[in-house]
Amino acid sequence: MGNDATTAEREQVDAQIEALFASHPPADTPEKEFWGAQFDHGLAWVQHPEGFGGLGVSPRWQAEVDQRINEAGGSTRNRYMNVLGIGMGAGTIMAHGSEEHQQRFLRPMFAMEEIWCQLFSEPGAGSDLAALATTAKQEGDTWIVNGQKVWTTLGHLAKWGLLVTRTDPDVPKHAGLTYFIVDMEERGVDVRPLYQITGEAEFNEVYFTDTPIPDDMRLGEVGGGWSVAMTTLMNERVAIGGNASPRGTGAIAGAVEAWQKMHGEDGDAGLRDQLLSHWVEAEAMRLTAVRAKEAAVKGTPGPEGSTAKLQWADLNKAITSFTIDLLGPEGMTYPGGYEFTRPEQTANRDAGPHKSFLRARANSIEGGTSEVMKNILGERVLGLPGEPRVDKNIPWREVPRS
Amino acid sequence: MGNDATTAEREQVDAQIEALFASHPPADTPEKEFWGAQFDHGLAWVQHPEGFGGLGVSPRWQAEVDQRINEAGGSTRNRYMNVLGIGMGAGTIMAHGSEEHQQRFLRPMFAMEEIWCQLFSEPGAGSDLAALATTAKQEGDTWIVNGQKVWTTLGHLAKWGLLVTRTDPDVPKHAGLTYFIVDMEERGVDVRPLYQITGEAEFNEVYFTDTPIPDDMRLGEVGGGWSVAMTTLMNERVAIGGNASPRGTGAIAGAVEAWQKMHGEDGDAGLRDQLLSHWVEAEAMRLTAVRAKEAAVKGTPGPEGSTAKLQWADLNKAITSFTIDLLGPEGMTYPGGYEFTRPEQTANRDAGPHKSFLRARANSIEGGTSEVMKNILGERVLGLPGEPRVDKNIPWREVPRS
Amino acid sequence: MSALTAPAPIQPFVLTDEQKALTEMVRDLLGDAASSERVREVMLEHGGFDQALYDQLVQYGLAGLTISEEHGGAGASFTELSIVFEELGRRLAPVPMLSTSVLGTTAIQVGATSEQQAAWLPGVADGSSRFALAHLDPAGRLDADPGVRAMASGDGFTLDGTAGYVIDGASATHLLVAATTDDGLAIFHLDAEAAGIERRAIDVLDLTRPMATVTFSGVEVAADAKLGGNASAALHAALTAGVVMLACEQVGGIQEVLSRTTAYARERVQFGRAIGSFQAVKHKLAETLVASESARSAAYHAARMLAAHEIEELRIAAPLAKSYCSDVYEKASADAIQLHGGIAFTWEHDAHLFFKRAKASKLLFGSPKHHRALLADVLEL
Amino acid sequence: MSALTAPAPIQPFVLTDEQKALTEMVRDLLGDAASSERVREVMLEHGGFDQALYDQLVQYGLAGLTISEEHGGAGASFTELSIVFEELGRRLAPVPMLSTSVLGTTAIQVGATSEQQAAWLPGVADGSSRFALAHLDPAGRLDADPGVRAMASGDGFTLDGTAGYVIDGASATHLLVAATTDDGLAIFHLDAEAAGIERRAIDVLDLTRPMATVTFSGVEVAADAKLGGNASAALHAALTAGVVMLACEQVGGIQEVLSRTTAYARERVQFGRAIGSFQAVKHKLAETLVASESARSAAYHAARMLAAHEIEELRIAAPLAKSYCSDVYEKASADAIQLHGGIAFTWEHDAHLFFKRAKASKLLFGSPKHHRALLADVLEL
Repeated sequence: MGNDATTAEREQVDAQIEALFASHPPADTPEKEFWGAQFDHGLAWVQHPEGFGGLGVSPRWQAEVDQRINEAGGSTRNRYMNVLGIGMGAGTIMAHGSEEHQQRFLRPMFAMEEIWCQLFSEPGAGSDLAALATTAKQEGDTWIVNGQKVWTTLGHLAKWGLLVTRTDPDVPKHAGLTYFIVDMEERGVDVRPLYQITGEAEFNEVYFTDTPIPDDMRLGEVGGGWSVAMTTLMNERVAIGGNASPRGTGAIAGAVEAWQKMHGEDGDAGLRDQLLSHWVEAEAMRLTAVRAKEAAVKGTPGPEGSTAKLQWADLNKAITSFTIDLLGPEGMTYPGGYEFTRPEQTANRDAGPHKSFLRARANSIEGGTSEVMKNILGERVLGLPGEPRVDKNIPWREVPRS
Repeated sequence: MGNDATTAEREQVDAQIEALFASHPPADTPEKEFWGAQFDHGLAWVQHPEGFGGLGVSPRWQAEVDQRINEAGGSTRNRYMNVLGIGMGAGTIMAHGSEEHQQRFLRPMFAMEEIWCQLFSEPGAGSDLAALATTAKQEGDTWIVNGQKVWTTLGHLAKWGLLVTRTDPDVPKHAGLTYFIVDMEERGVDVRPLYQITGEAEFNEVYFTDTPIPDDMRLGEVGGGWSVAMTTLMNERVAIGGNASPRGTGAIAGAVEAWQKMHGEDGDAGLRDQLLSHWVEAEAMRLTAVRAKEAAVKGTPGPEGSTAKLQWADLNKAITSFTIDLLGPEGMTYPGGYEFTRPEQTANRDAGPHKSFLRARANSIEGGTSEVMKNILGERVLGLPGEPRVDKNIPWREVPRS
Repeated sequence: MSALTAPAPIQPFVLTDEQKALTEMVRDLLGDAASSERVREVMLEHGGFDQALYDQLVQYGLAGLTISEEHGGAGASFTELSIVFEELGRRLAPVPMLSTSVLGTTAIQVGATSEQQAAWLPGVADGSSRFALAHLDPAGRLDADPGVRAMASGDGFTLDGTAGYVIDGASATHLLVAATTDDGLAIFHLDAEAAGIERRAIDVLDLTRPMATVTFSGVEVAADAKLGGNASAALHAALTAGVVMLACEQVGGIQEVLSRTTAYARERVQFGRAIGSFQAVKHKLAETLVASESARSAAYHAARMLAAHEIEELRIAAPLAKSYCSDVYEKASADAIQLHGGIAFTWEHDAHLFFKRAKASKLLFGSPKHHRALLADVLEL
Repeated sequence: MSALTAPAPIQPFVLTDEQKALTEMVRDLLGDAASSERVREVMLEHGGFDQALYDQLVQYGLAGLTISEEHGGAGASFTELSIVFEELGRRLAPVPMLSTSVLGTTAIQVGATSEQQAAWLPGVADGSSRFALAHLDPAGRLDADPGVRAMASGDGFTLDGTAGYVIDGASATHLLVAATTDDGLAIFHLDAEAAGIERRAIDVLDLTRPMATVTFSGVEVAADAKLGGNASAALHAALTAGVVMLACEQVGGIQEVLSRTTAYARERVQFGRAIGSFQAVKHKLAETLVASESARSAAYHAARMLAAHEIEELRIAAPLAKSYCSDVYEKASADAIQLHGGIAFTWEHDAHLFFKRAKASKLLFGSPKHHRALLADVLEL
């Protein structure tokens, strides 16, 4: 991108920020009202076209927009409190939805008037998402859905769900999928908490029993659900791994705190070197996110998003575990005990070292296991050949499953 | 094994040791003469039947025999100076050879009158040994061999080679192999040094051009070479990994020495902890070898041998590399420089830390890569299923190769 | 030391037929009595103490396994007890064996007079006494003085202070309290319900091994509650035995997570194949197999040295076993979660129970790094 | 400091078109001139100094890239030089750029008077001078005094002692010698052929980066051979630049072993499949890819901070880059051998050249652990 274009974009973004701040002072406007106005000024997803929450500029300006809002006393917490919508759903709807979908869903999503959830994984379809078995059968203009989904973050709060179903079991598995937006308040939708190793139920299981979905809530073609789902997942992996937060924040902050509390004075040199190894890797990863953001020129993330997701997951696990070790005997405790609660937002941002340690175990599983991430990087970035596939060219019905 | 049987075996072994020492005092008998007498007393491979260098007892007595010989001033260095024969060939000949083979080869092998080498790997057949392309074509009672082998330890000194060839390219690859003993002094055998990253040529390449082998030098059936080769490899992996040497010997001794030389006084606690981690793993591995030896009741090693080989390879690499780090700036040197020499025995036992560091890089490749070892352990010990195979049920001729 | 079972000769690694029978017996017992459902019920509703299971262990003579026959025990060695601990570790059985049959029993065997032993040990064997060893300060620091101080008072002593991280502290019938006196370290044998004692359960990571903070406020004890022998030696022996038995327990846990994960990898199908056919899964399990064999060797070796009273060799064998088995268990149980995928992140699946046991037992009695430092001192490195 | 190129503004990570052109130019140049055959010939037969290639680099203005135009240089920044080093690292090019264009040039730019700079820097730019920095004691200890002592003698000084691990010490035309004087540290500019200097090549692990031990026996130097500025500042600046450019060189090496191994994994067939289709191979390469991206970020960041004279940030960025890139390169190059299998263990294959470069460069200028300790001090951890 040449310098002139960059300058023009900066001016455009600055002008909108100033206009937004003038009409809706961030510190003094109710959150939802502010986010609505932010959308209207094209500052929700700057890379979206005008009228769809964006300005049609490079996505790298978004970080600056959000920073300015925060500095002015406004909130950007909608981004993680409605992360399945704002972080993943929006990109999917822009890429695959009709203009009606875009007009109907994006603004209430961004303003947190409607919460979104994602209905992909099933007990028998984890890494192998395309093996999913939840069916949708067409009856006139309506689809009737039956099946079970798992790992549904925010399922109990959501108004809308991003749903992938099997509409044709007689073709190879990737070809028989169709993607819908489902109304979570529709009949036959049963959301149950799924308790996890922290004692919390951050996720849900969702059961569908003869749940109807109008055909106009379909994203993409019938049988074209796989590529729509891929768009969502690529956005998810970027959302999980790729944030360029300030130096020293995140898991490493917990480790540094534990170090200073337990070992500040006479810290063992071996532990210090381990701490620094983690610090170094966290900082190198952070710099990579900064670099990726600078290099980003288009809106749809590619397989590179898997790099950050993979590295972040393994590092977060390692650092939170090391932090428990730093705590020594206190590492054997679980302060407050296991309470079987259902938190109201996705990641509890100040969970303390013990809960963070347990929660991190899922990092290398959720949003694509580290094993799957490595396959993607190996095949789609490095160009290595895939494995011999026994499930690709036969009808889904005939593929072995567990 | 009950106690009575154990006692009887011990007495039998003791009696033979005493008889051997009486007739051939270990310290005063020329080595080859002593080893020949050792064979005659059934103390070469105690698990072999009488008359074939053994006493038909549990192999676990062998360690004691060798220890007694060493304590009495005798040498057991034939075991590593002719390791391809004594360590791997003998077991293969016992399992698959005719009695003529056993009578002809075992005693001169053990007495170091004839050196042996192994001719398995080829440039296009490394991990995938069964892909080998060296051909043997039958002409009457003779087989005519053409092709190239690599990684032939002692090839330039050997009288006999253990050779696997392809005798039928029109059947699946494992089914078309035949195993021979080849006379390395026969016509058409060309042995060339293969220089390695240490500057030495411990290995050779061996080229066969119309080399004849009499059919009575075949081990096993025509087309049955794979299972004979497996016997050799299982013996090899045990020979590589499974020795229960004294505590603190091997690679860890080098690390301890470097530690004491460079860091003895004010050693960094982080480095010390790393040193101890290595020490601990080396000792745990050693104890496993002791345990395996105690548990051994039969002579033919199974896939468990892969455990020791795998662990030893990775640990040896890690420790020798860590040792270089301990040396600090001296780690940037290569004392004596790279000399392009051809050592007269397999592993140079006192190579110093720098050469040991480089030499260790092959540990996880030679005798089966660590990746292949993990497949074996996963499939044959843990019972996990194999991968889909694209090369198993089609003629060797049609399998893609590089 | 009279009541310590006589040193066994150093045993080979290969189990005897009797030892194999013991393995089978304990495995059968726990198979029914320490099911996942039962363990979960005990950890959530009974404070992590399974009275019914413990009664069974007592009946089978396992609680007093290393207690001499004259005191009602089985007179067996730590080699046999190591077999029991491996099986307990496989099932995460929530019973006070580590606190009572290892720490408490050994402390008394080494540090108490003959009379005291005769008075206190039979209760372990018959199940009426369950000990907890209170020897750490409230922060659990290994190198600090105990958190309790004992002042001479009349014929006896008055105890004040707080002990932290007392294993099974809340459910024990008796406490063995390490305290600082004017004459140095002493250990006292107390009724856990004595006046002035407050026991507060700690919120623990691993609910299958409960711990408590125990506070002593002017607790009066008689003179003969003080162990008559060398308190430091008793404490050291108890903790050495604890470290070694813990390593054996870890070996059981390692074996269990390896077995369960291997079974899952054989059965779970993704992409039309059992996931165990993928190298990413297969190789991780193969690595765990290799490490598990070495962990077993290290733990067995230490248990046999303990049984044979090989004190010098134990200075190497015990920290070797504890550091190595802890690291292997942590990695194996973490890998088990990863290889099971999402299902292992749920509360209902057992993977987290092993993972938490692994992490907490890694930190119990000192971290692997701590034990490697002990080893470095012994090896003069 | 007058001749240090003026600070560049902090540059974004994305290369400018000019910088991309520089990358292409250097890559093309080295593609022909630093082939594997040529590198091997130079390392075995010419003491690791490729005069012909270096002449070409000089002609293209790369030797004097960061030297100001008034002294005959290109007046570019370390950002540009980092691009050159990445390419040099990809080819293991045996040229004295690190010693001359980084260590020597920076030491003079920071520590010499204007007159001295005018006298000494043009020779770098025109290729007539090649520097080697002799600042370590014979054992190469980072925290020790230099191995050389300079005594005032008449109008000048007499140098005695030995300097160890002098990069390109045997082939340099001039030595920059750090020595202890009665007034503290000083740096002297000497003709490498001066009487009393003995240069002995060290048997090095990495033959593509020659080093020498240099002994000074009563070497007489004139007063104006002593750099007129702050010697400590000059040495620190030179070594900081050295560390950062080395990290960039390592990034080139990482990229190269990743590319070559990936290519091999695509082509090499075993079991009827390209080995890159096996997860054991694929996942290792994916891990290297991830690490290589972070290594690149760390090195680029440090180079840009160096170019912008961001001294405070460099205290973090330089040790960060050196420690991280060193570790990644070591692992990537070791993996490259493993993934190539036996062929990579042969002398003929290039894998060992990268592996040796990785190990030796890891230890050069201090180990990763050393740099993490520096970082810990800056971060007050």
